[in-house]
Amino acid sequence: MTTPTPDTPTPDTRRPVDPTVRHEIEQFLYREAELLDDQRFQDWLELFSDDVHYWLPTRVTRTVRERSLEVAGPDGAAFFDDDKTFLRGRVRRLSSGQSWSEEPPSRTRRLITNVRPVELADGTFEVRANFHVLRSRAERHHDTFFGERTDLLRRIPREPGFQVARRKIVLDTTTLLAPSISIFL
Amino acid sequence: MTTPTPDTPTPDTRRPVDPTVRHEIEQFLYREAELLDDQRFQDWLELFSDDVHYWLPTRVTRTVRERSLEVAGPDGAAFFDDDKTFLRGRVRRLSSGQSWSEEPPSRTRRLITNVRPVELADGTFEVRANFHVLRSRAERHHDTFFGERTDLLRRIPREPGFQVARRKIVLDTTTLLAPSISIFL
Amino acid sequence: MTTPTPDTPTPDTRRPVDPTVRHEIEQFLYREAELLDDQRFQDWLELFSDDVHYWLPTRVTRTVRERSLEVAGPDGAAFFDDDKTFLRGRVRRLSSGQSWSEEPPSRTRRLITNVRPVELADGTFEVRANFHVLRSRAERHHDTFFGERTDLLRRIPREPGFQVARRKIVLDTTTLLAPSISIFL
Amino acid sequence: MLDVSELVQPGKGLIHPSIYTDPEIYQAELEQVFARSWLFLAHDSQLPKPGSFVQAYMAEDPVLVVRQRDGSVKAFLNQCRHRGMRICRSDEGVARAFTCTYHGWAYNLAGELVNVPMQERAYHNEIDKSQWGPRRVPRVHNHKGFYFGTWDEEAPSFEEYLGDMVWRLDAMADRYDEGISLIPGATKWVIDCNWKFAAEQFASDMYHVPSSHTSALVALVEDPQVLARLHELNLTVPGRQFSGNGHGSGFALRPDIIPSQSGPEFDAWLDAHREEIYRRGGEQRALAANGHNTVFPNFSWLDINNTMRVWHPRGPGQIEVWAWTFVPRGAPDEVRNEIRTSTIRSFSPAGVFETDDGENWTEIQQVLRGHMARKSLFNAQMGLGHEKQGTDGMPGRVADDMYTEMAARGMYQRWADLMSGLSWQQIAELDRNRQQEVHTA
Amino acid sequence: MLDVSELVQPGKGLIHPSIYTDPEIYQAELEQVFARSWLFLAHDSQLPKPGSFVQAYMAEDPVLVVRQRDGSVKAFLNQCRHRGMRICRSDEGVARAFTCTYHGWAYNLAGELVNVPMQERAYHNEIDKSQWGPRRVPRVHNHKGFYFGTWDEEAPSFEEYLGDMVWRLDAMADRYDEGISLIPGATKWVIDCNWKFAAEQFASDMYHVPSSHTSALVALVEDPQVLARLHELNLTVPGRQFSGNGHGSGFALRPDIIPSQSGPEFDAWLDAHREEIYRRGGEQRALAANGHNTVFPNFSWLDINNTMRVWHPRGPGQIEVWAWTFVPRGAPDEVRNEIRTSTIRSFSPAGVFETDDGENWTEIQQVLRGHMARKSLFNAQMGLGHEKQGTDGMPGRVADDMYTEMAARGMYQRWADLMSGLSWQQIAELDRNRQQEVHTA
Amino acid sequence: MLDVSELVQPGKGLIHPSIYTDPEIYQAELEQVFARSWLFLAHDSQLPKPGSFVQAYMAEDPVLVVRQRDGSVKAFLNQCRHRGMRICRSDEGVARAFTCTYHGWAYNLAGELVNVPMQERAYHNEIDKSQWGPRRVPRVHNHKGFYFGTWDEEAPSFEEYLGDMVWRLDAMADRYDEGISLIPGATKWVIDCNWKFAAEQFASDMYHVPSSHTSALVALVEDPQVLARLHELNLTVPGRQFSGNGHGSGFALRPDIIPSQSGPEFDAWLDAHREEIYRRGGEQRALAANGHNTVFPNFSWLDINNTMRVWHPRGPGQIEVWAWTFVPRGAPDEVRNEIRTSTIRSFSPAGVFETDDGENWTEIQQVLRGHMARKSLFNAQMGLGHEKQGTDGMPGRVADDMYTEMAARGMYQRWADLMSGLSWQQIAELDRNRQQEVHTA
Ligand code: FES
Ligand code: FES
Ligand code: FES
Ligand SMILES: [Fe+3]
Ligand SMILES: [Fe+3]
Ligand SMILES: [Fe+3]
Repeated sequence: MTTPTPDTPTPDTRRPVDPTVRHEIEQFLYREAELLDDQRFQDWLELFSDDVHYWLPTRVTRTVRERSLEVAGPDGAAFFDDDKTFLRGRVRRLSSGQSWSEEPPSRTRRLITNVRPVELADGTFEVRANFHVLRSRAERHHDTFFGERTDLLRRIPREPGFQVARRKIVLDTTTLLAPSISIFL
Repeated sequence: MTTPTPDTPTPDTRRPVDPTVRHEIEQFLYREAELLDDQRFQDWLELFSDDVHYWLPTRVTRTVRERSLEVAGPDGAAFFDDDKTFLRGRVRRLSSGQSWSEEPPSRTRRLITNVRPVELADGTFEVRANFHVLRSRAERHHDTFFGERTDLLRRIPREPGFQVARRKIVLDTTTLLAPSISIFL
Repeated sequence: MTTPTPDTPTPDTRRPVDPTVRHEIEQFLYREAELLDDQRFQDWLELFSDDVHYWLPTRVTRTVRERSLEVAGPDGAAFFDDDKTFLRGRVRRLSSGQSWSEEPPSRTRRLITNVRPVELADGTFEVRANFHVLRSRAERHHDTFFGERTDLLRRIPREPGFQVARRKIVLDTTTLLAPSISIFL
Repeated sequence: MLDVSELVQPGKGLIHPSIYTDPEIYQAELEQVFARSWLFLAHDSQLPKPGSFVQAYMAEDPVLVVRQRDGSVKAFLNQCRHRGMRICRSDEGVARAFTCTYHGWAYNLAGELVNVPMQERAYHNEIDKSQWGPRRVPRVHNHKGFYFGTWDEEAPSFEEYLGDMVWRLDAMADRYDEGISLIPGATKWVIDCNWKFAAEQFASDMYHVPSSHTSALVALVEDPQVLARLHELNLTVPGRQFSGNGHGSGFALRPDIIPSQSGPEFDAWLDAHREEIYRRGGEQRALAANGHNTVFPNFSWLDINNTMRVWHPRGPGQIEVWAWTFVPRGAPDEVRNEIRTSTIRSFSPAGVFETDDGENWTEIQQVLRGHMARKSLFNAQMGLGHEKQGTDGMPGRVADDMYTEMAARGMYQRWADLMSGLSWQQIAELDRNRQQEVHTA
Repeated sequence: MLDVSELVQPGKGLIHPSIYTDPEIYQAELEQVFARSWLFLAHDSQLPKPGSFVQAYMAEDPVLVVRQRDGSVKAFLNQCRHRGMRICRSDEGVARAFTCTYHGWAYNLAGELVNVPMQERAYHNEIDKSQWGPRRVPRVHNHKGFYFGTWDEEAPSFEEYLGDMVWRLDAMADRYDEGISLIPGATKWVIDCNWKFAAEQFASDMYHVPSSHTSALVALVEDPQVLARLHELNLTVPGRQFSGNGHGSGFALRPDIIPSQSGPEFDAWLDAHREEIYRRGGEQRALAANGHNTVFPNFSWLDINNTMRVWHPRGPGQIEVWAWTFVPRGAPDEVRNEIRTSTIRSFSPAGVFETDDGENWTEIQQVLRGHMARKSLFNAQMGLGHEKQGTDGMPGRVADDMYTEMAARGMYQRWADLMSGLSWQQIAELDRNRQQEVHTA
Repeated sequence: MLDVSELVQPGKGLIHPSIYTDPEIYQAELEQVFARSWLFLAHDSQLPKPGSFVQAYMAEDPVLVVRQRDGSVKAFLNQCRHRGMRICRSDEGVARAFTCTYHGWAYNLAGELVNVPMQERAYHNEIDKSQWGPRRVPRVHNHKGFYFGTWDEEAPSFEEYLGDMVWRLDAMADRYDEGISLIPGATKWVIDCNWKFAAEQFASDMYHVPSSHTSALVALVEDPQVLARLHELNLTVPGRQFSGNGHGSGFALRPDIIPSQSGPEFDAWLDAHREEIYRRGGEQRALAANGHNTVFPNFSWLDINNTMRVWHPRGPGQIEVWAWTFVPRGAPDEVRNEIRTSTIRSFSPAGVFETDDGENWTEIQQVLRGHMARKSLFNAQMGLGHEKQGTDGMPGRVADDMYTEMAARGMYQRWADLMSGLSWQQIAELDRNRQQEVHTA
């Protein structure tokens, strides 16, 4: 396939969602972004399932013909390739008061747009969304991260109603024009 | 509290809104943005209640521990701290043909995203939303403003259905990387 | 009128849409953006009617008084002024493997926000939306395009339910701060 | 004065890439090349009535070009002499006068300082307003509706400066009895490359078309066979190249002035005006009006694509392109519109030809960040030693093919002469001698 | 040493714009102007308790200004001497000590190196910690709650440096028995212009108000008649301008200290404190406290608008403005708040006055990209030859009008003296002679 | 030639910060340091088959590194000699040939110009294609799968250039019978700091770990007691530092090669291959393979974190980091994957160690905008006078502790020698003499 998205079930098993479900999913993603922008990392962590895979592969410039090789595979280089345990470790670090790249903390703003949920055969939801994360830190340092996220969401019987079971982030840059990704995307 | 938002009622008095109300509120905010991008300032002014407080406090870089002091308080420095009367004055100025920083006018585009409305006990709505305002002026000058707005919206019995009774804007920058904020946010 | 939008029917013939229609229209626009970001140009082409007018006029800096002359008219300079036939030609070119400005391909991300649909008397929809298109190419080249699109959408009896019959794009810049627009907006 | 003799060696067809990157060389270019040459300011049709003005640039200097009440056109630096504020911040418009926003000094359409607030109280009436108007462009010349200006009192007349290139310029500017007019609105964009890459290509480079623009033809033509024929034609059609006074032009020898590449409407219109066109410029010239052109240093156009533009330098590594579409003044709307759209689609930032040119130039400039890259001489030897004089009786130095870099070498020669600080007289002298070395075809 | 004698000619009121754009001149300014002058660091009210600190800048150098346990204030370069890491990365706060994040060297509130990790293992106890603390600001002076510092051991005392400008500074700093305090929080923003445009305007330019700020009055006043009257008043009210030691100030002669422009609350408060204010500074001075002021090189304030700021240079083409609102320390909340909001609305990045100043300065800087633009002398001749000494018995060089550029010429004179590398003694000498040329009013 | 003798004084452990900011020094570095040294190009595993290529950089110069049909590897400047277009714009891929998009000149895998369009018509068959290929990297050396190249014909052989550092390089490169391979894909990012901060830290700085990376351990370890023990260990574990030919390395003396820090899978695999590892490099060396390393000027790796990288300079104030993860070529997928993830999580732009390094370097660079900051000497005196020769019989200059800046001083010494324009022979001479001053442990 020629698009930077994970392999997915065949179309017929993918059903569009109605406005209400779309509303719920968007509010869930907005809430997640809010927790990060408010630096409430512990609360944020709870939005992810224990078996979550949080992944941001690297990307290279190749010809149209070789475009399928543009985004690194599961065995390739990545910026993030975390399980829940390590996400916990990152959050511990950010709360340590000694994570210098975030102490003093960055100021971030997450624009989550073009939310495109589909319901899969097993009742989970695959949600593709575009993001533009703006980061300001120290006096005048400015970074910007943009690309697409493909989340796998599961319904849960309690607030806030969903859990992220899988997140694949694809940046639209190859060389990262930032000194670090000391935040979450 | 550790987040740059105004003090708000206790959770139990905050109710999520249904898709329809969310739709109405978003369209209201989009309409407001449209009036500004179209430079229809008089019409824009009518969207604000006579007792509106339009506020953009300053922000500093502090440690995580002192993060609650990051955004200036009501008695601190601000970029905007207006009542309806002064908003009227600003609009008069922008219509004077002599407000040089906006004459010729800037070209602006407001991206309003992550709209998160909750209904308060008194039937008003507190709406947090992220914004990214892009500004182009003169030949090649470019500014960008991003952050979060927290609005208090009141239902009104006439078009467009709501009024802004309070707006708190928090930018994600400390030093403003622009020569001026000669526009509204 | 003083706003950079095409002449439109008188207000009374313009009806707001309900949440469901708005949902359908947004998902349609998101799908369109996805096809472009995924470089599926052939599929993208099918979203446009055979009589489509795809137009991006130029813009100049003028005083508030002369603001109605800011955006070039139908007989003026433009960045795009295409019919369906030429859009097909562009797509052929992009698939040729020799369109050097897109070979290797750019990486693009389209943020479509502030979607404001209204239903017209004839059952078509006029949709104004804000866009911020981020483009990364080669090693570190970065461009950003932002402004407003005004689409005329027609219902069609088959997937995806709509067709673009007219698109007017207005950038918020005068001098384009990019070496080319080798992508679609 | 910088010694550039090592940097460009036109006689050997060698170019040292540092001329595209060195900040000192760039500042010297502003002084020696742009402040001494004739630069395009505006076209008649941009200034319809008294008070009509456009802001133009002479290199990096903003100037106001204003239609005077007597119908003449004057130009002056868009800079207030009090504290340097930009006098007018609109791109274009109609004005009765210009008032500086900072302290209110006011200027008339000719750029004369006519009012100083509180002249008595603040200046004790001691300010000599005649001395403090913005810097005027001392020489503005109207060539058939095209206004050119220069800061240099010593520069030769525009005609002398143009030399034999007038034969090419008038093929575009003087083609119709009613003249030409510009489609309203300039298209402006920014490319991160040195201005000479663009100016040189439009002066001398037909050679890049088959490689750079293959995909453009794919966009224009659906039928693969037609496509193949067109590509073949590109490689086989005979052509000529002109070089003189740093200017350059190349074109094919076509059997007819149609097809025009714009479409049937324009073809029909041209067909109806063939006699008029031949009468004005001669048939040979009319048929030759299908190529690329640069008037030194930075004014270029493409006859058959109806686009003309200025490559404004913006530092050693950036240009601003200001492009206009030209149409026969007399043409009906459907013809104007056909030309307008075909030009937009081929030569504009989204044009299927133009986008690929920009990609080349930006990558060249990027690579020149490298230290070794900046030491590698470029090869401009195509057709070296095969220059000709007056091929087919065309005026000036005309090579018997369009696939040559003679005009590039000529452009860099003129550039080097100016950069070396030679007087206009010395340059003319040298050029005469250089001419003689070239045999007549 | 750069020769700037051709660039600024205060005696003739001429300025060569290259002083606003040349990178070499800028680097020389950092060394000759900013590293030798007294620069504003902080105000008492920013450092409430022991350990309170703010990061300030001396031109481009970050310094930590810290309240010591003994109540004094010390300042030192915010740069670790090991590998140059910024010692403290918070804008402000309260600290017990400062520890460098890179390798953990630790400093006390006075900026003394007090701990080096593994001093024995890694340094064999051979490092002399007393030698490796961050560079101290050797001279810090507290003028009525305003802390100024200089790197220059040779510089005159702050009082001598200030000279007669103390009359103007104290009109603001020493106005009330309880002194003043700053509204918490600095407002910081970036303008793409040379620092001298801002500093000069606040030193010398009342003249731009009627033209630049017409629309600000429109915002403040609804009634057209009142508006017209105000505008008329601007043009007719008498005023004075002071110039000395490079500093400058201009102000109107007003009949009373109220109205204050902040509003009724402050007016009432001032009315109640009139006697106190007159007693402290004298009635003449109290009435004069309504103008613009710059202490050379980059500290400015507006008395009546209650705003003070530093214009931090950030390259030849950029400044960072750091602005604060000052209020009477003793004033009740409603007064503080009225002043706070009125200042925010008039002088801040969104202030109806301030936005238009920025527009002027950025456009001036943009135009100076041009080669001819950089060669056009600016006119600073307003009031040239009409300088006066001690008008109305005011101390120092005081012109009998506020619409003059005497203070601008004085500022550029001081700038030129410093840039020429003259010693402070030589400068004092020269200034004495220059004084004598001016007749007393 | 710039005189840098005042700027770096290795003998005194003093560094003048202008070497991190001065644009002239930077341009001289490109010429004197990077164009003369051996630079890392690529690793075998990146070029699996004939025609496989990657674009690499030698400082700011883009080069194509290509696997030839005969299995050898060649490298050439990615710049067309006609007008300088980047020949190939893909980061990597497989090619049969390379065709320039601008005018179609075509090159074979060896970088030879093999086709020029219209060679007869346009060039009259007079172009000597053998003379106009892109600039070749004249010397490419394959050291156990690591390809290094240099532009300098005079430079010593790679082995000689490496000197005793080979002992450290092979501890990584030659550790396993099957060798190592890279995880597919480079991780590239940009840090606004001078390249020497990064290169020096990886050559010489174990000292920053306890302070800079405390929070990294918090991420890796949940149990506070274990955390405390680890921190304690950092301060007490003995270690060594190597310095030679400008290269540097530091490491702890560990009791065993496991735990590996990657996890149980890799530990088990190492356990099973212990004998092989000891046999190849010797036990002492195997145990030492746990530190930081820099091959002068800008190739670094961390043995135990399985990351290697090049610090590409991008102006005095910016670098591009290109990082790869290396794994035993023979290892099974679960081992490869365990190493891959552990490296990503610790050393990458989002790695819990790496993010804090970047913060330090960017802040150092920011502060150096200051004029006084650029005049404050840095202290590189750690372990000065305690240098040792061949501690524990390790080859070359080896200090008896890892907490020293001996290697930093060595790196700046080599830097100064090259910047001074000394010949390679003179440098070797000097180094021999310097060696003798150091006593053997
Ligand atoms: S700058 Fe134009 S009037 Fe002062
Ligand atoms: S840089 Fe501050 S301790 Fe090393
Ligand atoms: S630049 Fe490569 S062929 Fe012309
Ligand atoms: Fe072309
Ligand atoms: Fe002002
Ligand atoms: Fe580190």
